Amino acid sequence: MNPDNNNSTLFRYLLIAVLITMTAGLVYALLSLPLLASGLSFQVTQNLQLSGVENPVTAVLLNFRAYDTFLEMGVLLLALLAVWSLGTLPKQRETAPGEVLNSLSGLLIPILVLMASYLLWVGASAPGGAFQAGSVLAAAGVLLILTGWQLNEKLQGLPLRFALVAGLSIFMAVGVVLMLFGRRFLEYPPSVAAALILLIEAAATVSIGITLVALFSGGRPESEQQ
Amino acid sequence: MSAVFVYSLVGIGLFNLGLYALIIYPHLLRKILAVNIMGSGVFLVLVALAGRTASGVPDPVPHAMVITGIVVAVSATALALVLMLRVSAATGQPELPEEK
Amino acid sequence: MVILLPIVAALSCFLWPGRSIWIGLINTFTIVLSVAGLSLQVVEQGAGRYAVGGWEAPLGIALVSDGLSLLMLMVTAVVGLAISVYSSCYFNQDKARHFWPLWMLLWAALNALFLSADIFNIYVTLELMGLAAVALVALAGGKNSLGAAMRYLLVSLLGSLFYLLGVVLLYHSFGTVDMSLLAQRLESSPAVWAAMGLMTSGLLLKTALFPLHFWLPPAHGNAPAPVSALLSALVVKASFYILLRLWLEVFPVASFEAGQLLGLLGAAAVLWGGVLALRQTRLKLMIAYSTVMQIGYLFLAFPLASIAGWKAAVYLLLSHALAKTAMFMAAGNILLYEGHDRIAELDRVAQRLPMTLGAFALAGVSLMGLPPSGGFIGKWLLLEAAIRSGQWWWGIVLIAGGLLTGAYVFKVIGFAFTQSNLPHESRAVPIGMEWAALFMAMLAIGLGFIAPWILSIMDTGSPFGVATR
Amino acid sequence: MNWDAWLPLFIILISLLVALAIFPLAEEKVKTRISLNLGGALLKLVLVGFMLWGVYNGHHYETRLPFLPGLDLVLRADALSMLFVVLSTGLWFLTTVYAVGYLEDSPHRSRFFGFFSLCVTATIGVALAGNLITFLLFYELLTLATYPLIVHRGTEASRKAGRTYLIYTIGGGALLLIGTIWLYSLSGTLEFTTRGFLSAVDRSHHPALVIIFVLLIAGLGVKAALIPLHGWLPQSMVAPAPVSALLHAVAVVKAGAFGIIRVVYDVFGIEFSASLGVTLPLAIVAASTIIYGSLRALFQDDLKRRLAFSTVSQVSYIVLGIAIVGPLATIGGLVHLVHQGVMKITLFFCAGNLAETLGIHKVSEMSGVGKRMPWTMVAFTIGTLGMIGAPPLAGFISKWYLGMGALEAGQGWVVFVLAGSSLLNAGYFLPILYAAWFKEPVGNWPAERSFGHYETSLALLLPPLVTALLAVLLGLFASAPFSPYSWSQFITTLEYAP
Repeated sequence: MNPDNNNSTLFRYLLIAVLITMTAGLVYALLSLPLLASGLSFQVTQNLQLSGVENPVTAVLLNFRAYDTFLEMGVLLLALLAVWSLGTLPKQRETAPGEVLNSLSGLLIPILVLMASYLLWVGASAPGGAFQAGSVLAAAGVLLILTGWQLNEKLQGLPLRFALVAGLSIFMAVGVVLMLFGRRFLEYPPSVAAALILLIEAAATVSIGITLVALFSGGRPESEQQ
Repeated sequence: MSAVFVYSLVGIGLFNLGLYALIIYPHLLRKILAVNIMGSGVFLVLVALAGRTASGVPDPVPHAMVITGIVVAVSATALALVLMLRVSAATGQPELPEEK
Repeated sequence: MVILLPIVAALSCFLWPGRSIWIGLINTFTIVLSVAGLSLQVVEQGAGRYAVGGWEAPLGIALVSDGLSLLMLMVTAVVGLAISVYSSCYFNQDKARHFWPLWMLLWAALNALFLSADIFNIYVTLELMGLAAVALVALAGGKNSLGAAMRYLLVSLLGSLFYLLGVVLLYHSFGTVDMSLLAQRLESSPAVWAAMGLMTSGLLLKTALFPLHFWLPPAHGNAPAPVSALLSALVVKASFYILLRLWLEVFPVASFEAGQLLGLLGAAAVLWGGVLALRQTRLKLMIAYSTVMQIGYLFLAFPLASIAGWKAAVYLLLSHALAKTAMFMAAGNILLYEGHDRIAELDRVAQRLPMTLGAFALAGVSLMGLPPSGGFIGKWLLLEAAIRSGQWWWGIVLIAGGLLTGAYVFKVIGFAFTQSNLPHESRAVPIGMEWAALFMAMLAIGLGFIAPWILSIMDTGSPFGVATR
Repeated sequence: MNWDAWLPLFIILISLLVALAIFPLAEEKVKTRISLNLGGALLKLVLVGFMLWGVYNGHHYETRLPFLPGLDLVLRADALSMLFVVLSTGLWFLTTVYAVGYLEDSPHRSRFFGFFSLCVTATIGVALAGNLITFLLFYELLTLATYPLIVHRGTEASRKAGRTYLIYTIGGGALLLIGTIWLYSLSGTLEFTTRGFLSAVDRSHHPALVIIFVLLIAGLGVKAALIPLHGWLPQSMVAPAPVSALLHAVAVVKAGAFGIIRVVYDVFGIEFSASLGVTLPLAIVAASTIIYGSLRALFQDDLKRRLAFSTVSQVSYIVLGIAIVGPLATIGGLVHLVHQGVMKITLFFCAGNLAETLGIHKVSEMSGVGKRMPWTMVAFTIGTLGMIGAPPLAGFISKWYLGMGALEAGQGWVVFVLAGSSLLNAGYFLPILYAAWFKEPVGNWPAERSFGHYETSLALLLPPLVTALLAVLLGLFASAPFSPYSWSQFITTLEYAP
């Protein structure tokens, strides 16, 4: 970091000393915290039935603090944009994938996809939800790429981009439509909250999955050149 | 002293270790890893302290925050890694070039 | 809503890269309009509070628009407008495809940040902003800017982690992340002090206050011109804004010593930045160091901790945002025109690019704080506050800074007036870029004439009310 | 009356608009540019005359614009400001004419004339400023507007001169700023009021007030070229002749002197500053500047440098007149503000003519020039004699009243200063005259250009003649109404409690 980034021992020791004092301070601060603190769990449980889902975490993520999640989808997309702005895909290595990998992926990928959809569905009531599902989906995608699979030329353009922004845009669409109905941004009516959340989550799952895969492959598709 | 605090203290430790590594090691990959370690330290504190409820059912809000945080961290890391590749491609060594 | 528009823009730019310039420009205007609408509303009805998703804090996230955030939005809109116009001429097709979505997301992040009243939400916006900024710096390509971007990325991640840890501590001590609630519930405790230390230092790192400024000059000096303008004018200011908010609302416990410390750092930044700026041989680096210096000015308000002081700092912030945008744009024009930005060889510019040089000069006037200009007003207010609070020595720093600024600004202008001795070929500069620069510079000057209006806006919702000691 | 409220602003705006209109003009649009310039100047002249009449009849012209909470931008036309306004407007007109002739077919004229009018805008602003902050504003604007004129030639020397100029003036501006704000925090107002507004300030602050006085005078002294702050003036000789004229007679130096007048009379109030005991030191500084300037002038061979140092000494007459507490001296100082301007601008015009027509820059090259350019040299002679203070020329009036005032205030030493400087003036001016009229030309001129059957182009010739004539008239008809003399009396009666 530092411009005078030398590994001279003095610098090291100085740094260590500083860090130790800082650690000490933080530890002291932590220990000074009250032993019991319910945080917001009370309010959450109170409003849970209004939120449309039983899983409190999902409720917080997609209802109470949905706005955070919304922006954070933005972050994810942004990261992808940034990566793409840095250059195109590194050349795919043409070595055929090993036998094991090949069969394994053939076996795993369907399971992964299935699992993802399950996670997505169960997220409403139990731990799970869009991000977990999305990452599992991504894992499947990564496997695919490792086996040397490439996205069809035709799909690399607009369709891919649509899939990538689906999560964010549907999220926003829901919010805006709600605003049109005279409610606040992302203020779901409790009656349809469940459905809306599921819709958003589904879209989010797809986008997250694909985005992560795209991030993994670390560059924009060749077809973006022209 | 409860497990909650043990975890959170570990978190603090990770945070500072990461910071140390970040400052000391010139290699970019190490720096990026260091940042991630710091991040996990923060998340650990965040989650661990959520367990201080009387009912024992942890406070959900921090969990949500952590998930958000993780996604942010993932995105940042991805960008960092790609950027690192570009840098090392441009400068020939995977380290920060001197001030220009 | 002000935040969504740029996101829409970003998405559509991303979907149809070919037409991104037009989408971008159109959206720019719509954003500016919506900000104007919001400001009308706030000016008429006073500060507003908007609970996203209908969930009031502490459960939900609240957006607050008071005078301070409104001014930030406005300056963002104005600068953004100029930047959009400028960039529409600046980037070639290939770069533009990437520039526009990133820039729109950055804009969204800024607006979101200025409106948010929720410190965790602010963390998210910070990251959004940081990543976008990094990507934009890297957009220039080339070894220097990539390296700068890398360093910048690490720094900004580090800063936000410090900030986040602070947020964690606060949440777990008081069970909320809403600023106003925190302000109510806050009582001094080790955790609070730790949080304050962490968040402050994290934000200082992002704000590049001396001695944490090392990352700024390379990043701002090597980015594409409009991006440098963005970073200096808005991005750096955003983290300062958060710091200001925190100190004003959340940490009234902030001690006198802490304020003095920040003040000292600020003073050091002014002098050090000024000297380094004077010693630069490349125009853009000089301007970047001048940013370091100007940031120092802002922190001179902390030891005063008086309403007048805060207002002065904000005023300086606004005028610097405008002036620095103009300056970087002018530098960009010169760079494009001469093919280099070595100060010693800037002859002919005065003759061939009168508008650009005029923009540079006017911006310089504002930075120096010579009347009539926004810089002068800010300086005047700050000096007055300093003298009234009996801490006149900060005033001396301010004056000295002004002299240093004068020195390096006129160093450039003086060179530009000399007749060209060595003829070198030059490229034409799009008229839009020249106008954008001049426009910003004129605004920076004009800010010197609307002080009563600005100050009255600052008072809506009295963001500084709690600063009284 | 609304019209009264906007007239001052309007007068300032004229030349500002002219400036803005000129900047974008293409080089070759000579006609448009000239007509803009002269038109602006004439219109302004008329309005100022109108305002002069109004002020004389007790009209009250004032423009107020909100600037900061509790602080307005105030433009007010009172007797004192009118003295300066009339001077600079009138001379600006002549200088413009001269500059048009002087700069024909030289590059960057649009830039030049643009900043030229900007400069005058600032000067008039300084003159009309109704409180210290307005004054400060235009004072700094003047600094900025002058810089491009000084570096106009674009040579290395001119850039150096520009740098020196900036170092001095911006530094001075900073001092002025500190003083102003400090003053504001003490007194809570900055309005110029006859006989000052500070006598009310609590006694405990008086030491602070002394420091403020020093700060302000130092800040203004830079432009007024008091020693040791005069360094920039001789250096800025590299600028074109009209600019020198502007610097010395119309704008910059005068702004400094005028500022000092304002501070002493309308901020501190003459009696009050006397009671603070700051006037005597000021007088001493002024006196030593007078002597020093004249001494240095003796040994300059470069004509313009010699004139420059003479300015250094002459302007201090004004300051001296102010610093001597007493009505007569005040009259002397105020009247010299005008007289020095008229005479000195004559000299610079002539010097410019010599340089333009014959390429003469040095005194040693001037022998016999009187036969080649009689008219120019006549004007030059009148100017010099006026400077020396020979009756019945303008300079005599000023010196006479300064001397009388000094005696009246019981400060006899001043008389010797005056006498000494007059001798010195004679010492460095008479040899020039002698050489010009009675010596034979040695060889031919450095770089001669011929202009038909006039000795030089009319645009160059007329202005000096007019100003020279003025110098004579001001001396002869000093007691006529509206003459600077009677006007200064008018002011003085206001400034001194009956």
